[in-house]
Amino acid sequence: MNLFFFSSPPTFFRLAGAMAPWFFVLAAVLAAAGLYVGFVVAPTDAVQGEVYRIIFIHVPAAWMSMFLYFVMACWGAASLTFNTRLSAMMARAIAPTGAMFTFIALWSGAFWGRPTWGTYWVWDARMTSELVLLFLYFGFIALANAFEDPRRGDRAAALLGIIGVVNLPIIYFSVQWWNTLHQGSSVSFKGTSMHIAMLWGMLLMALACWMYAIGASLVRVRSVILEREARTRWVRELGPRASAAIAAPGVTKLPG
Amino acid sequence: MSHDYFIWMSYGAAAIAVAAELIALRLGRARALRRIEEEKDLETQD
Amino acid sequence: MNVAAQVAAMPPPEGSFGAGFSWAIARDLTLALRHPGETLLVVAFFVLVASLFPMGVGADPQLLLRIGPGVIWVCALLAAFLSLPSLFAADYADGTLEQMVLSPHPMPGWVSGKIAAHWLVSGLPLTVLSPLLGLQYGLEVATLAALAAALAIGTPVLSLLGAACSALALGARGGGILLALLALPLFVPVLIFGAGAAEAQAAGLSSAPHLSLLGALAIVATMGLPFAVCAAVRIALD
Amino acid sequence: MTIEARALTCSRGAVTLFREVSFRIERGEWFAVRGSNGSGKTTLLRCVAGLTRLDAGEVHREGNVAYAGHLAGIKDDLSAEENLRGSLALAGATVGPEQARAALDEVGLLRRRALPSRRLSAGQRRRIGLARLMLDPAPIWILDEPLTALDDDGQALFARTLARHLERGGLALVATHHDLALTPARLLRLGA
Repeated sequence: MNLFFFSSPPTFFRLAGAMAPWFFVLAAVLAAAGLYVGFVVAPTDAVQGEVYRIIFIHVPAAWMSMFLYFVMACWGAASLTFNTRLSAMMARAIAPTGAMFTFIALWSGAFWGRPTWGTYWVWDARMTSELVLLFLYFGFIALANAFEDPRRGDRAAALLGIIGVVNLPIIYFSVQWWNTLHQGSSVSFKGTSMHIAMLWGMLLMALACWMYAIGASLVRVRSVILEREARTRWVRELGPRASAAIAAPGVTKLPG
Repeated sequence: MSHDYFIWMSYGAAAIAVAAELIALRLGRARALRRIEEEKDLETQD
Repeated sequence: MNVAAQVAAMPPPEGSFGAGFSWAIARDLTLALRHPGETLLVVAFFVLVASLFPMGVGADPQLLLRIGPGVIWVCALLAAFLSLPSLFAADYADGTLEQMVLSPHPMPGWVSGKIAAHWLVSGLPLTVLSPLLGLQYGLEVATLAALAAALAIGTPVLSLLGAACSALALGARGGGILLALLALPLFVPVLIFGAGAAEAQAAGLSSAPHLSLLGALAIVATMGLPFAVCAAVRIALD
Repeated sequence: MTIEARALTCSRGAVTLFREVSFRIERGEWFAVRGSNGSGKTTLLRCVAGLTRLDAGEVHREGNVAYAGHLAGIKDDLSAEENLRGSLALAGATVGPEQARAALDEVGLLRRRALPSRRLSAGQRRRIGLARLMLDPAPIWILDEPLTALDDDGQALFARTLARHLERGGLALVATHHDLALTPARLLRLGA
């Protein structure tokens, strides 16, 4: 079995196109199940009331934001070590989704914090490092697109991702340390016992987020491949059928 | 006191973010297709 | 013809880490001395911004005492950042960077030399000046010492991280702003431990834990980042 | 001291600049690279020097490389002499002031050696590079359009310098549009 079989862009392009819809379907089903468990099955929290239900979006999004950065850095490292084109494109394709999850985690965190801590924003270790993470994503995306030669952007961004992934734990611990010196008020779930349904809800939502992230990355990597390989023969052979095969109806009618 | 507002704001923003990303994905795909067409035009001009 | 004869008699050159390091540091310092204005500008910026803060937040001595270390650190961070764009860009633009990569001296040598030179003209003057600025904020002697010690340990890390980002951004569109986006988030731990050392001292606690953590950070950065910078320079020239 | 290139392939974006280029330069030989603008001459030289990554193929270099590209690597704020001695120190050569002056004399910059390089003309700056080549002990020269901005006298000087380098057992790969007095061992043509 050739490990690098799927790393040829045309093969991967078709494979990604075939798989992406299924990941979106899975994501929708899992999200529906997760929300049902979260909002209907799971009981009201004794301490926080209904508002704790934000957890079902907040925690999975926060997990995803960190995992995706890690996965992105791994793809980047792979592209630097093996000099494979596709790995770098995957890293590029993951970044915007990761940034989006970081944004959701920050936003839902703020709206969870307001009723529970009385303020939208706390310079809490998690939230601060999440904010820094958002900037790291922005830096990655900006650097990847800052060069005339896309390969150059790929490699520079990959290196930045590696530096960032080494830095992230340091940032987290530094913020935590700094925060504990300033104030000891960090709300945790230690007081309340977690109901099993809550756990299931979070798990289902996390899986839904994973599926969505994979699906979105696959769709995006297809666009990246097309743009990058626009002058190659296989893309041009794809050409006549391209508008039918790749674009959804209505999209090709866009101006331009 | 009702916390619906906060829950709606969280999930609503998440839904909007996901929708925005899906639209961006569509636009990116359209742009990639336009690029291919442009490349083809360049070829024929040569 | 005697030139050729002499060259032919020379042994093939052996590169060494030390030779590359001293070459880079000597040349960058010479160039900095030809234009001392640029170094002074960075220092002036540092002093100016640190002096603006009390005018902005009010001259309440208690408040100044509290925010002093943090403000001075943020100013040092911005000042160190100011001189970053030109760290590799000048060599990249005039072709010297290619010559350095192809020289027989190992890359980490001259890369470290360049970073050391950057620290000598940015981090060191800020460290030396920081007690003066601290006096403006009414900090006590022990706090001033902690602040200067933290800056002495922390600013090299800023130079190292900044050098990596500056090499990554070589030839990129959006120059300075892009560099800010890349470098400033990575500076966060240094800022926290650095400002924390002086604040702990001011609060009557020991600044030693912060300083040791900062020192650990400096060691890790010194061991790892020059190699990242080398990789970034190679990517930039590719 | 040889340089051997096997099946070099390099592309920029979707454009393949050259494919399966192979050659071997022995000591005392020089190869000329010719090709129209945009045919990949510079990229080939950079690949052989080890600056640019190849898509495929490998380069085997025995000995240090002296590379002179479009950018001269000269600092405007330093004088001709400082630039010369600086670039030689970077190349690992220990060169005394007399040797440096002798070389500067040969390229006709002795009287201007203390001027900041920003006050030199383009040709004069090229001549600093020429002086550096004279003193650089690297056996492999990779030169990208070395005759640009040089006058007739300078071009003859370059040809003499190259001849001397080959006599010493050096070798060179030179991209140039000009015909030199010295015939190359082989002409590499790039582009269809």
